[in-house]
Amino acid sequence: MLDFRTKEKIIAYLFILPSFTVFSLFMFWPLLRTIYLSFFSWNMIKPTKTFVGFDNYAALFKDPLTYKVMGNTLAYILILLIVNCVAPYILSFILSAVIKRGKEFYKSVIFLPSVISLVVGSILYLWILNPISGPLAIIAKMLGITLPIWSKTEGLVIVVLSIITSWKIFGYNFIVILAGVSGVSSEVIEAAKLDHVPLHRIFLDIVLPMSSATGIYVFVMTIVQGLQYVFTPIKVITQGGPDNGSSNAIYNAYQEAFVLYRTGTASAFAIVTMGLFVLLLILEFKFVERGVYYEN
Amino acid sequence: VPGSQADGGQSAAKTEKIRIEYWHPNAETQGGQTVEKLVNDFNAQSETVEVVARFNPDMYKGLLQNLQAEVATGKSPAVVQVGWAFLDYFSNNFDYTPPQEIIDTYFPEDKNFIKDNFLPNILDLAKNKENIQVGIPYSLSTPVLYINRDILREAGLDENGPKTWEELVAFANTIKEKTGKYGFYMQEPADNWATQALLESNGARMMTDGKASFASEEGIQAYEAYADMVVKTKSALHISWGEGVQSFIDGNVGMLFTTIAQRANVQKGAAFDVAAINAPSWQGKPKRLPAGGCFLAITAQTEEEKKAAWEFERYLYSIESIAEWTKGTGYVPPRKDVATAENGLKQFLEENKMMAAATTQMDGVVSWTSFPGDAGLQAEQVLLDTRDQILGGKVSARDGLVAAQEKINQLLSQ
Amino acid sequence: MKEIVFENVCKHYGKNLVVNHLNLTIRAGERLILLGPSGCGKSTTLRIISGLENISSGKLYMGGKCVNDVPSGDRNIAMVFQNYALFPHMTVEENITYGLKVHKVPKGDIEERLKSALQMLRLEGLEKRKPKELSGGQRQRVALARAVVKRSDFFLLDEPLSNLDAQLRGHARKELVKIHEMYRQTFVYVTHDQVEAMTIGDRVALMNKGVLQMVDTPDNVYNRPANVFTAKFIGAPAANVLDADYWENGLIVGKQKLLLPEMWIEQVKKSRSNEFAFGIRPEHIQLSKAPIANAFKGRVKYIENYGNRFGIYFEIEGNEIIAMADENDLSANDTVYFQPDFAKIHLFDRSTTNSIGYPKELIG
Amino acid sequence: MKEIVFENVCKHYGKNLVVNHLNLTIRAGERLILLGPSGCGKSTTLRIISGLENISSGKLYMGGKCVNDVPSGDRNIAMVFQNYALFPHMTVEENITYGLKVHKVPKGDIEERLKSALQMLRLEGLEKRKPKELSGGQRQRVALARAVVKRSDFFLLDEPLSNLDAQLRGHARKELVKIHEMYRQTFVYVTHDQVEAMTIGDRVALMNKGVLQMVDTPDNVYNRPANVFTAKFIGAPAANVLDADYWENGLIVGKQKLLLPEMWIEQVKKSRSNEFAFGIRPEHIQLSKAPIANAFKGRVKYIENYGNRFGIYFEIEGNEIIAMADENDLSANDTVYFQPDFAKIHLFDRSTTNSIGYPKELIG
Amino acid sequence: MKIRCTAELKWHVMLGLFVALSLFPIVFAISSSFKDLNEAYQHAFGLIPRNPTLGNYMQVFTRLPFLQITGNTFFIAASVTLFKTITAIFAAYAFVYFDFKYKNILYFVLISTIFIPFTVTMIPNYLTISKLGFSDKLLGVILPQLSDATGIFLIRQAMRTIPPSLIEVAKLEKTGHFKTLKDIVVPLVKPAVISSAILFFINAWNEYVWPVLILKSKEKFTLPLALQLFISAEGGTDFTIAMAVSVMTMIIPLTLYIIFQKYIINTFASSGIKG
Ligand SMILES: Nc1ncnc2c1ncn2[C@@H]1O[C@H](COP(=O)(O)OP(=O)(O)OP(=O)(O)O)[C@@H](O)[C@H]1O
Ligand SMILES: Nc1ncnc2c1ncn2[C@@H]1O[C@H](COP(=O)(O)OP(=O)(O)OP(=O)(O)O)[C@@H](O)[C@H]1O
Ligand SMILES: O=P(O)(O)OC[C@H](O)CO
Ligand SMILES: [Mg+2]
Ligand SMILES: [Mg+2]
Repeated sequence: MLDFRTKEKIIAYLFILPSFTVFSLFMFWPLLRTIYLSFFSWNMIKPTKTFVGFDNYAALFKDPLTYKVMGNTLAYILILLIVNCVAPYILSFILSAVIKRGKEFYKSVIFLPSVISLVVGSILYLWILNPISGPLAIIAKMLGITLPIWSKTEGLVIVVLSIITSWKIFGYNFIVILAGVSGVSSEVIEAAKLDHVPLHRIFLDIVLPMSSATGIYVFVMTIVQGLQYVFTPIKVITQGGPDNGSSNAIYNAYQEAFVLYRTGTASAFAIVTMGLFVLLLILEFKFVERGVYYEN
Repeated sequence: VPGSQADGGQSAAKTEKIRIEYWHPNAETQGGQTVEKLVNDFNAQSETVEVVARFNPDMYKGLLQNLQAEVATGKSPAVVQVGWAFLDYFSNNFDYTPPQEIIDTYFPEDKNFIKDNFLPNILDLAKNKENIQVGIPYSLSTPVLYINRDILREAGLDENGPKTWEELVAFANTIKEKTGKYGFYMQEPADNWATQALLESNGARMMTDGKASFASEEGIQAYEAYADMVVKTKSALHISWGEGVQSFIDGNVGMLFTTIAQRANVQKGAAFDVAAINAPSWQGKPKRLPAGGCFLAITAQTEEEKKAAWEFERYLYSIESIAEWTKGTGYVPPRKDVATAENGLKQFLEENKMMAAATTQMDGVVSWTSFPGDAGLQAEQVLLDTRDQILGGKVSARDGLVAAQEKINQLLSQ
Repeated sequence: MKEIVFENVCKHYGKNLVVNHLNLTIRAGERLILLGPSGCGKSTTLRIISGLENISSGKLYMGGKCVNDVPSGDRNIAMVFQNYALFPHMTVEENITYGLKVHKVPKGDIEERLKSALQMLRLEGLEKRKPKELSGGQRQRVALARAVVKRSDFFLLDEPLSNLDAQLRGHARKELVKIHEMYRQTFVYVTHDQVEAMTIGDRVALMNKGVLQMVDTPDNVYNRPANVFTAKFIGAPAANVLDADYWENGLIVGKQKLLLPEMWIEQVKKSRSNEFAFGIRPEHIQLSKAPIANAFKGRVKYIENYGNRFGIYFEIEGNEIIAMADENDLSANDTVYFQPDFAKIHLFDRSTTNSIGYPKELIG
Repeated sequence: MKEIVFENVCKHYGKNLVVNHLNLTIRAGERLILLGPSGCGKSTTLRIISGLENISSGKLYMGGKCVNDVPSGDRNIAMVFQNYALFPHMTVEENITYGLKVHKVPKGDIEERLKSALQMLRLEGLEKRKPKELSGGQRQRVALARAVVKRSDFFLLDEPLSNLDAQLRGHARKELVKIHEMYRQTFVYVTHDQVEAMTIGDRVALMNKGVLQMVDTPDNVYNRPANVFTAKFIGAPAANVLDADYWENGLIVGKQKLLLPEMWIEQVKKSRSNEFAFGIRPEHIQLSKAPIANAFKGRVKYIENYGNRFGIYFEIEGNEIIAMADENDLSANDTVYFQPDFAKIHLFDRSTTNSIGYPKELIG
Repeated sequence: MKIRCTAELKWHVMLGLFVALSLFPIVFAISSSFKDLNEAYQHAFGLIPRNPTLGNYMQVFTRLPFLQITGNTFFIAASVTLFKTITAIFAAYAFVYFDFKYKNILYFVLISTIFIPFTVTMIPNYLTISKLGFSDKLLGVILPQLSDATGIFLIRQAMRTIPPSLIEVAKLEKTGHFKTLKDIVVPLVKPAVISSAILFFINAWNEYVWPVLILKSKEKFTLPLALQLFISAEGGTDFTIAMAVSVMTMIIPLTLYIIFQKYIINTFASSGIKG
């Protein structure tokens, strides 16, 4: 007879096992391979791989492109965070605490774009936002405004691609956050309302911290998934251009690997990217988690 | 005619046909249906071979990407459609069999098929640096100039369009002044195909003796003329390919310089008086137009498959098939006789005047330069980035090209 | 100024009528105790005052103006929630001072109020704890402290001491009264504790199933209950109420008869009814082992020891009756005689259950 | 069989020692009341028994075997949580029957237990409601019902009636005792209500700051408190305890002296101390307006009316003392004389605060 | 009441504008799918087609085994969703309610995989899938998508907000882990479970890069792949047909969402555990 604590442990491992199995096969193993490849110069098919040690990494850190791409990545992250984390948070608060009528309508409608693929979204927006002849341009023309050619304007291109991506992410993040926000006990909000606490303070001091478990999820996912999502419009619309002005870490790794066929460099880049992200996660665990409120 | 080997092949086929894969990037809008038809017809008439066609999205790059992955697993399709730009990379990295080798081994009756049916300059397009015939040209495209005659007329210009780049610049500027619309758009995909046409027609060369040489005075001058339209007079558009074509089709741009492969798309969508004319030349200089399109390469691994691959190719290169193919895609046929044959394209070409723009400039066709070696693709990317820099007004054409050339040569020498 | 007036207020939850045509004036600065059985609508009434619950119909006035449409934050209310509603992510200290900080009360002032509230509720040393690290009673005290530091016009307390021990409860009760005496807020206090009701309340409002039963001073509610419900609800153990018919100057219970004194006979006659409910509180019953005249005779069923007193349960004509006594020499199955103190009995009309009133001699 | 034994049990939260070397035997089938000030460790003790809290050190035996390593589910416990812990997504009915369904109790049986629990706790009609549609008291009753339907060996109740009105509380209390009498579970009951403690408990265990103070019958805890804390904690209002020095057969309080009867003198001498704390309960004080011999003299400060009784606060030599009376003819500033009933006084050693014991004449 | 109304009106105007903007592309897509190419180019802005045509849809249906493709996509999306949701629930439960060695490290490692760009895993996974013999098989599309920690992450976060006393009640009842999960934990974290499932479904439904690599024959295609058939850089995109395919790509997730919308939104609204 096993004592019950051991039994519990076995059950725990069994519960994790299915996930762990697929992860080992399709995540950890490829990851190890990629790490291995990052030390070679190779194009994926040549019979010989040349071992180059840390050259790929060294080259990366020397290449100004790396910094440009990382800078872009940061810009994407910032915009995505504002549009897809902060904004839906505020919106869910407004819907759950401020507005009385029409909630249901907004809740269901705002989610709709989320179901659409970004390939579709990209094609659509390429048309709609065509600065010469798209619907938006037509309206602008009527108002006497000439739209900038965003797909070729550095900086602006990042903003527009982020908006296209946000169009898809926003609704989903919104309902997830809404779930978190509605999980905040109404009595607690009432207690604050009684104190005549202004809405924005209720939001910042009570709703935000109390729903922060969800908030953290959305925060992390906005960064991670946001960047992966942005990949599609980049690929469909700009291919990283103009002059790498819209490339981000994910797209750049893709470009290195599948456009330029530099497997080693691509691997090294992907590993560095991941390293940065994991660092972010560690920081998140170290600092942000402290402020997160959990019941257990 | 059949030798003992062919016998063996046939008896084997009685029991089961040999299956081979044919990889292509032809979307439904670009010959996908024709591929399907040709493959079905072939399968119906062949007793030995069963071809399975696989569509690869994202054009030749996408195809190569998938091929890369497939080869990594140790497998390979039998016939692949390779874009000209990847000729060098393909021949350097993939295991292929020159078709003549297969013919010589198994199909003595086809011994002269290639020589007889293809012009030498066309065949040369599919030769690599080592002069090996990597595959056989399958489709050819050249850049042509699409014009919106309504706009030209509105601007008081010759509705037959410009003949030279010098005229084109003047046209574009006039259109801008007179109509407020953009005069000109030159395609901006992820390659330098059209740029090559622009520069080389002015006497520059993308490469000389294995080194980049586009930043010659001629090259710079040509590029400057183009860049000035975009940056200075703002009469030309600097925008992504899709948006640019869209803008031409919905009547916001006077002239569009892009591949003949867009013909069907332009023709279907445009609601104005649209025409396609020969690519402009530079005053007094010969045109040099890079060949677009693709060749078919045989990547079959087993002898059986190689044989089957050729059987299939032979079918695809028949006059009827090539005619079918051209109709479905808008490419220029690579094979002799097709244009004039009754069972070929005679009638089709008469009805589709826009095709003439391409078929009548085949004498100017040169191979599409791809930078050699492992760093070739990277070099290509450098030139693309330079394009954005110049057209974005960040650097002058001169500085941009010179810097790019230097950088590319450095890459190539590694 | 700080008066609260309910005018025909109703509150439905779906089909459930939870507050039923409530008409009640809570005077400015008074301490009103809200009493009633569990689920009768007390918390709902408080929540209506605080504006956290909308009124289904009727009007609510506070400080003279109709506040039906005034949001809760503008009503200047401090409230202790029955389930505390502490901010789980804030420490005790933060919970208590949060409202003050939002309103930019000067730092020193906050410090001081915090300190006195912590002291008053014996929460010193727990300042840095989160609610989940507190015991039930400690949480309740934090909730109370949070309301106490706020100096508002209206003070609503929903069973604020239910999880405290008797000593602490007594102490807190006194402190609350002190605070009230100082600031004279309008106090509405829900409690189940009779002692609390009697000691804190200027007046007591008693509800049942959403209907207001009686509003009066603790003394009157106790001694002059307006109806059977009030009589039975106030006082622990509950008042005994037995069916009794009036017949020839006396009350008939089962087969026994008790002659009424003159003053009651008059009162009974005024009521024009013969069917009554006869009420008497356990502490107003004197039992005797020896037979006495004009008394009911019963049999002891069992006895409960309350530490300082005894509850004696006995039976008369099928009715179980309880009497309280400081001393006890009875045991089960003893025969007892019981003569009520006629100055302390209550008579209710059996059909309306309303009191028939008291002889003027008693009211004096 | 169903005995619970604590052997030197300690429980820390971080540095906080919440249960301090607890040694306690809860007899099989008895009803033990756990009393103590808010935050003293009562809930923690219950949670230790239930196995929801790990013991930091010491051993816990249930039914004769050490259960330190037995998971909660195997301890056969029914428990009412202080904060109810109702499943918010289940209806009242589902909440109550969930455990039974898990254990595949036959359908009919479940029905029946549900019905009787609903009836006992007056929850009929609320079966289909979700917890958030219930009043505070109703939620508490559901929590109680959920534990009641479970027929387990151990029954732990953490202030199960704190949010109920007196009538309902009295009723529920009786029903609980009935159930216990039927099934004889080992009952551990946390309450703040003295009446509850006295009526329900076979024995009372009193804790303070994690330390067990006294375990004995309600009667002894009330009448023979083991220490000052017990004396002061039990009884409401609290027992009066004043510093008193023994000197020449009497107790000196301030400048006044009270002669002790012989039996107490003997007891005092046995204790070998001269410095005492002198305890007397409010209800054991008889006040007289007229001077009497061998009495303390004091001054009335104020009077509280508890409905059925009066609390009279007066002062003797700087000590505030409260006396309970059924009737009252005193008013503030009156001079009163107070002679304790010597059979009801308590003497504690002032340094240890422990009782010096009682004269054998009183123990009888 | 009036004051509140106007204050609210302001919000409604803003929200209305926002909703209109975010819905415009969808309406635009639907409208374009009923236009002919010419009209799409010349009157892009006209939301109501002048000459509505079903031509685009007919083309799609004649050119592709569309039902089959839709079926494939659904099968893949449903399998991925089911597997991921269920395993995530179990894993999250283990991480919240059990104590075991290396728990935090294990969790951290699993969660870190969220940060692995798909480009890293693409080729090695392709090799694995080929070795397993799953290329050009739906299973080959499904398998690698199963390794996704986002569900574990979200559901674990949600589980951590359940008041511990509820689980304690179950513990006392000796409810057993499966039952506790099913009866108590899952109902209480339903919003998180549903959000993960929605996310999984939508992502698997729209997944494009991976199926492109795995699927070769048209009968095995998924909808996003079918869409690619009408998009070509060189031949130009057949915009109206692409829009018809797009609309058909959206249709199932949209319908599913509209059918379950009430349920989903209600779940979210009523999630107040402590409410
Ligand atoms: N997680 C924790 N961390 C630190 N201290 C805690 C924690 N939980 C409880 N305590 C402290 O332990 C002590 C005992 O708590 P417990 O809940 O047992 O008290 P209690 O006797 O039930 O009180 P009450 O009557 O107020 O419910 C309290 O002082 C409390 O503050
Ligand atoms: N959301 C709801 N839906 C339906 N009925 C409700 C709802 N909330 C409360 N009720 C009912 O309204 C009645 C009044 O509730 P309220 O909370 O005011 O009672 P209370 O007097 O405070 O009781 P307690 O002393 O038990 O706290 C109760 O019977 C309760 O069941
Ligand atoms: O003619 P195509 O279709 O091969 O295209 C040629 C070049 O790729 C266009 O950039
Ligand atoms: Mg209540
Ligand atoms: Mg407790």
